[in-house]
Amino acid sequence: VGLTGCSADDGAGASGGTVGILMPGVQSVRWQIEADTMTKGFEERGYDTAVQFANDDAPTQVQQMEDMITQGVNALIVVAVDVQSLGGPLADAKAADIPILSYTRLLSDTDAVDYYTTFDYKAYGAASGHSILSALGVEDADGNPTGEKGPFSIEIVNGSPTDSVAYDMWAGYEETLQPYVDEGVLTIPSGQSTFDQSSTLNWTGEGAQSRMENIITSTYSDGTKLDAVWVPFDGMTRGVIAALKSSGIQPGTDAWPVLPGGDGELDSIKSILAGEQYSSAWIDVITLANGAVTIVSDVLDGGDWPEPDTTTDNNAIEVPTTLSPVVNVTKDNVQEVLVDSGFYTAQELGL
Amino acid sequence: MEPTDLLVMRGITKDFQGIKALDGVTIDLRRDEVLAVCGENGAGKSTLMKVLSGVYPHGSFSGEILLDGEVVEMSGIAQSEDRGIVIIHQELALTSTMSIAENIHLGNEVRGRLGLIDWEETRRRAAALLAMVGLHENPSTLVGDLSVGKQQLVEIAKAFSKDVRILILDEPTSALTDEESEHLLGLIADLKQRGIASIIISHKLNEIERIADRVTVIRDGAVVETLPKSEITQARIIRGMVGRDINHLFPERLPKTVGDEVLRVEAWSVQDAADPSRRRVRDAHLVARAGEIVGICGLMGAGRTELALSVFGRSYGSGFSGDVFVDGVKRDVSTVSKAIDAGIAYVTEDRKTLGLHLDDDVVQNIALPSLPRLRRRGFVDEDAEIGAANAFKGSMRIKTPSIFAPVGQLSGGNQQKVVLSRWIFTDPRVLILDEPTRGIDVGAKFEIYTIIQELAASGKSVVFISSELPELLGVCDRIVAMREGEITGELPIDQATPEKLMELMTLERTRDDD
Amino acid sequence: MTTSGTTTRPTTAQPGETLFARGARFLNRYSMAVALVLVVVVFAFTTKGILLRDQNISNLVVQNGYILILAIGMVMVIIGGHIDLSVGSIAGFAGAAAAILMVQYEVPWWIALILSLVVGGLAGAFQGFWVAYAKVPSFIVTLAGMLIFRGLTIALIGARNIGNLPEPFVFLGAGYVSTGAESGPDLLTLAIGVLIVAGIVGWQIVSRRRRTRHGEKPGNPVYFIAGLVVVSAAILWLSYSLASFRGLPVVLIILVVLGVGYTVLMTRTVIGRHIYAVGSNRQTAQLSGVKDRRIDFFLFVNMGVLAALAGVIITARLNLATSGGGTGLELEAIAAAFVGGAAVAGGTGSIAGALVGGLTIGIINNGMSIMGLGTQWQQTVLGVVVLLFVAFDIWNKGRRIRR
Amino acid sequence: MTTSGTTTRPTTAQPGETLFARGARFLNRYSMAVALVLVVVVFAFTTKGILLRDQNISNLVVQNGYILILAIGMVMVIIGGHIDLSVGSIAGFAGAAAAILMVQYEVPWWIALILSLVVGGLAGAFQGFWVAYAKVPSFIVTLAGMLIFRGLTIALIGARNIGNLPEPFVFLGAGYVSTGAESGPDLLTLAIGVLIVAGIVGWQIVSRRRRTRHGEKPGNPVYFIAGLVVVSAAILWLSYSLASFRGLPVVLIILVVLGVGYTVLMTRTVIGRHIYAVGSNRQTAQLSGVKDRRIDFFLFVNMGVLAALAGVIITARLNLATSGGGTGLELEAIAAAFVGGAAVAGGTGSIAGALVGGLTIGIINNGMSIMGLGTQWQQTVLGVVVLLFVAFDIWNKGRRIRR
Ligand SMILES: Nc1ncnc2c1ncn2[C@@H]1O[C@H](COP(=O)(O)OP(=O)(O)OP(=O)(O)O)[C@@H](O)[C@H]1O
Ligand SMILES: Nc1ncnc2c1ncn2[C@@H]1O[C@H](COP(=O)(O)OP(=O)(O)OP(=O)(O)O)[C@@H](O)[C@H]1O
Ligand SMILES: [Mg+2]
Ligand SMILES: [Mg+2]
Repeated sequence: VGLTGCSADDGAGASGGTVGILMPGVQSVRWQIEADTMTKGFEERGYDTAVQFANDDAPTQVQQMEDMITQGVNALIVVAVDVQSLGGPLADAKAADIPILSYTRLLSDTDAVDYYTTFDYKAYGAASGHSILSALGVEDADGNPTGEKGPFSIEIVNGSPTDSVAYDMWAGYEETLQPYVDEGVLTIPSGQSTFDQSSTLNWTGEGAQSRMENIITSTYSDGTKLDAVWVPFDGMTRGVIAALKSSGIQPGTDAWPVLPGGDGELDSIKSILAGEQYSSAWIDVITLANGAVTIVSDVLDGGDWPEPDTTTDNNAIEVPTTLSPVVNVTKDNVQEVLVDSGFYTAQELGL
Repeated sequence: MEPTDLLVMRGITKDFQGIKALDGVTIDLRRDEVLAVCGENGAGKSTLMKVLSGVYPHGSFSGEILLDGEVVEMSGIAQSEDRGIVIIHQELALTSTMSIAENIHLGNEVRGRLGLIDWEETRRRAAALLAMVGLHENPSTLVGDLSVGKQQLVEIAKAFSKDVRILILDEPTSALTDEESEHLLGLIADLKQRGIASIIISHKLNEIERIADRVTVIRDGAVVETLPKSEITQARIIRGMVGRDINHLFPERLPKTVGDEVLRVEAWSVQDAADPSRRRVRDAHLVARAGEIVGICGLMGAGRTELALSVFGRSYGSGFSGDVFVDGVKRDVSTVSKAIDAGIAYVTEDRKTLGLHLDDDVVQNIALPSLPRLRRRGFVDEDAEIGAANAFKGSMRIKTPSIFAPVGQLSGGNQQKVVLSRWIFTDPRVLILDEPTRGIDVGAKFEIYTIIQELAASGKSVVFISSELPELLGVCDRIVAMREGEITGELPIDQATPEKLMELMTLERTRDDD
Repeated sequence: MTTSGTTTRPTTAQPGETLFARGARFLNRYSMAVALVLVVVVFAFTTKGILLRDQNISNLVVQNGYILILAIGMVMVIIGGHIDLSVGSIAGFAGAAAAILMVQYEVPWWIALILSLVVGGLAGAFQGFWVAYAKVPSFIVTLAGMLIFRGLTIALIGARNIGNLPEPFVFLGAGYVSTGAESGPDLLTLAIGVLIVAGIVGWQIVSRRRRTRHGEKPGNPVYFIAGLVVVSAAILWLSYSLASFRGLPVVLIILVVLGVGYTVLMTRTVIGRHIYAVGSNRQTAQLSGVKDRRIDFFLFVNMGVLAALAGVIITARLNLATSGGGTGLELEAIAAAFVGGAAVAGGTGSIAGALVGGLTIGIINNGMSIMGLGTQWQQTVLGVVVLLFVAFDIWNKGRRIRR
Repeated sequence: MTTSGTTTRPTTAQPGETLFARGARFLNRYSMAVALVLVVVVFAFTTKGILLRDQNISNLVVQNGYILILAIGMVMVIIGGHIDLSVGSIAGFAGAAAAILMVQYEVPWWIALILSLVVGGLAGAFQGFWVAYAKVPSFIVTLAGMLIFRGLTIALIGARNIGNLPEPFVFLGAGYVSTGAESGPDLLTLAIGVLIVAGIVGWQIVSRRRRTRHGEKPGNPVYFIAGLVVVSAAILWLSYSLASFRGLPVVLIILVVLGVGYTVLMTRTVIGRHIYAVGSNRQTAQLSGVKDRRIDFFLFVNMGVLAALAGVIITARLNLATSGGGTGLELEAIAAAFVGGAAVAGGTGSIAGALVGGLTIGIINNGMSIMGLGTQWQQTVLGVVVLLFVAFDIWNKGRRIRR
């Protein structure tokens, strides 16, 4: 392929080529962090990057990928808005011999993907579930049932019904909490126990807040204690916190429920330190991003794809895969997980 | 400048996108006088008055305005009103969704404590002003619920609500009945006594003849002459306006034979559109024959327009009953297109908002109702429509730069000719013309009358609705009178006199079984 | 928040009208209130009374506060014959600006508040300029504004979520005013409720007297008293509910002040009447000396400021600013105005109507949420409600629609 | 896809006009084409020529195809004096319906296609009913429709993403037609290009002859020939580009057929002329025998079908149906129509204008995307472009805006 006209000609790279990075959107902080990390990493390895955020809109992303291929990028790192929707341009990329790394979300139903580095969203949802179970003492630290019979009351705040990721996280719920709900150890007093009933359009904090307020009013205003809320995303956890506070439930008291979350957003970590939020499912996105940089740079430098941990079926081929662990950040391990790794500084967190 | 001059407008020139509407116009108004401004449609009368009243602010025209001998520069309507110059526009300037009281004080609100509007006082003052102009309505009534004539009186009351020194009336009587006009002219005379000077624009030259102290005649954006009181006669004014003598106000009746019955409306009743309990037309019977011109006279609100509109595809009203026959055959006229198919055409009294697509060109305006007929193999035959427009431009003497010019650019008289062409092109059996000469000048009127005669002579049947008895008497073969939704009688032309018609128009209701 | 007779336009007494017309006028005037009561009754049933719990009453006010603020500005814009599609974006932009000022630049909260209102006003002025002076239709200007200000918000705040805002700022959106006493209903809230009732009753009696004094027929005293009793009871009950929960939400105070202020503006001041005049018929308003461009400009600046205020309150309530804040609010505000009786063609509508409309929508949403209906059904129901309300209104008033 | 003189309404020769007026008319008529060329030149530069690569030309067509289809329906709705905010939701709904029919019920692709167009038509008919017969303003009806159909889409498809659609279906959105020969530009594509050019030249010459026959001045032959040469060259170049990449995109074929068909409908048939008449003055149209309600109803049914077609094409292109499909497309379609010269008040606009407008926006987006500008800036720029285009248009035409 001809490699003229790269977009990033700020000279920093004296470029060995351009890596196209496709991100879903800016609603979540992590994509930005990862894009920045990758850009920096590739610069150090002598490559330029072209980064695009797709506004969480699949057609936009298709267009962006097409435009990148036209533009002549040398490699692609893709976080799909929608993992099935990129088949067309991916085939083009493959035809143009562009290496393709599927990042955190597995591109499915296509043979045009070379490698996959990830953690999975089900584990994310499961992490939130485990947080609740261990905080309530239903499971011990290793995840084994303690025999505690409860019953504990929980509520569910799900992600957007328009987003398949929400379903993956829900699978984590079904794996961890559902069995106890079936046994009666956990109860859902509002009765809003299905995905549809508990979804939050577009993952908004406002949506989570209003719904939580209404649940508290309808179910808990008589003094029933709420023990935990399963929430898989920090942005929505904040809405739940606001709802609890406005309903007169104060953090630090016995009435305050266990609140997990996900993504390790800065403000939410502060919340965890303040004792409002219990935990946040987190993966070390910086390490993951740097790993992606290393893998792709090596390939561009003429090397091979690294040995995978495993392979994953994407409905078309078995994709070589490396997995990163999901970590549950709680008050106890913030220092160790987030500060020591350099993800946040102690000062940022006010430690 | 004579010391008695209250106002002088000197060398006023105003153009719209390169087209001169006024070209160096100089007029003067003396204290205690009524000055009439006359001219054909598009002569520039309204434009001149808009310059004076600040609608076109200082700087958008050239020339100067002197008030009491001093140059004044008006940057808007408010400034001119502050100086006592108040205008009643040709187009009604009332907001139909507001009450009479609110309209009267719009832009001139009555403020009480804290600068808030004092509605009580507003209503009180409005009531007083209404009494003054002789309109008996509650000030809280919505203006939209009033007839056009009453709205005109509200406009006048609104003008009086301000501190008037110079009152400008741009065709105030074109929508008024003779009685209402009479009242208004009386008011103007009163004002003169109280030291308020007026400028009046009107195409009703008999009124000018009566009320004006001087007449300034404008043609093509320039002053032709100013006539002193002694020289004010209708014929003299007309000569100034058109630049030649017009000996006859009405064309010769063409020789023709009145043939078979074309339109027959039987037992026609219509209820009000908004309030179905009110009856607008009541058991009307009307017949029009081939080659005949049937006039319909009546006072404002007599139901003539409602009768015509309801026959024309139920375009007005509700609860219709009665039958319509064309050429002796009973026809379904429940929609406009069915009425057109039945051979009926209706030329509206409100040509700007109901009669024309002002942004579209002459061709499209003429072709619109005939499009279904112009269809060839599923497509509109452009050759046919352009050909027709060209033909009408010639035969109707439409003055337009091109048949592709938007009709909004044409003068009132020529717009009316386009509307007439539009309906003649549908090749109707009967044409209903509703006030076809309203607001157009003498020259154009004469041409419209000629067209009407030609239509009748060609065997069409014409129904001519008008509020001006002289033109009905001058043009029609037979005149029908309406009053409050009922047809109260009819007279053949050789028996019709204004007195007899007026009697029919104001006849007390014969039956009171309503 | 009820359509008390004083807030309708001064076209009331119609001597000699028929019974039919009288009935129609009653429906015209009170249809919104009737609908609101109906909605409340239906959802009180379907939620098994939860709708009317003290806590839920309080929630309702706080959840809908910012939408009602937007609805006030929106109905004014609509009365003036325009539309504003950009309010959600401006709200997001102003909220983000406030958060950044406070957290990143450590500006005191009240300065940040003022600055973000100024930002909203400037955004409105930008749009007002194009509408008023470049004569670009408001639909297009604010469509563009919606894109522009959303883009700017993302550019401004990016993927950061800014939280942990100063306490007093959060109080604006999530705070309650009360005596702070531990037991029993809050006396402050009750007292304010009683004061408001006294004010309304007093005012109504005075204006009735004045009307009589001017020789107008004052209407049937039975209806008059019945009306006052109903309105007073509603307000007292509302204040008792709030008092029993946590007191008076700050948002409600803001809302009442704005509601009363803007109602006076629209019905009793020159600028308000001119907004109606411009909206009903621009040309005749111009010919009456109304400075229509200034009115247009004012409407958009005002809407910008109110949008910013709403944005600030959302941010405060959530204690978080995000790049997507305020998305879609324009639709809710527009829906509130139309459900509340505004007409697309302009010239018709009222502040009270918009508030009642917004509240009706809010109660429907709240009720459905308590019933556990999925968000997709909430959207569908909202759409159906808007459509039916407006269709009913049109049928009822027999209004002629101009486009 | 160029504003060739043949697609404008028959307001051409203006004998005796001034030079100034003549210049203004040229600008009026060709401003969009001039703007398009300008945009192409600017972005060809800023993208260092990538914009004009064969592959990108092909991308541009395919990326914007469905927006242009929507723009066709939208400009008709706007010409008729309405607006349609629901097209994105209807597109999403119809796309989801097609996918579910094919994958879940294993209906053959072409039946699914037809059924989903029917679904779109019914959705449009639902809205058309309220607009035409209940006289509810289209803004409100389609605002409600937007919510209702989005809600129904989510209810229908939920969070499932339905992919792996049948090959021939995917071909509709992502396919190319070519001889399939391996080397050199595709001959089929080239041949079609040449045919189209021949058609246009022939037609132009015939209509010029006809105009002369009516005794009109046909205009300067130099301009005439120059115009034909430019248009022919553009089309040939376009077909060469496409031929060099992969051949003729199926979407382009659909688009050309629709573009030509609807242009003929709007300019040469009674229904088209009636749409213009209703949009520019409804009452006058009524009194001229135009059945305005039928026109309104037709416009929305037609828009529904086109929205469904666009939805099907999006689904086919992505090989995936999601509950969020089509979100926000209404804004792009509306923007295309307005950038292409339609007026909010109705009565003005053309299919060709909307297509050029949509393409201009598409090229700007594509150019910015290649330059690597973030989507937030793309949004902002889109807003600014829409605003400036319309403002320029208004200034240029000196059109009077009615609201
Ligand atoms: N706003 C405008 N834009 C363009 N041309 C205008 C405008 N207003 C008036 N004209 C033109 O200026 C000329 C004078 O118009 P004006 O309204 O003053 O005539 P008039 O004497 O009042 O006619 P009429 O008796 O029909 O009322 C006409 O040719 C008219 O077309
Ligand atoms: N197209 C229409 N739609 C609704 N109302 C109409 C229509 N045309 C006329 N009207 C109403 O009819 C009423 C009476 O009309 P009008 O006073 O013109 O009666 P008329 O007998 O025709 O008298 P004239 O012809 O002298 O005006 C007015 O209130 C007017 O609003
Ligand atoms: Mg005039
Ligand atoms: Mg009449």
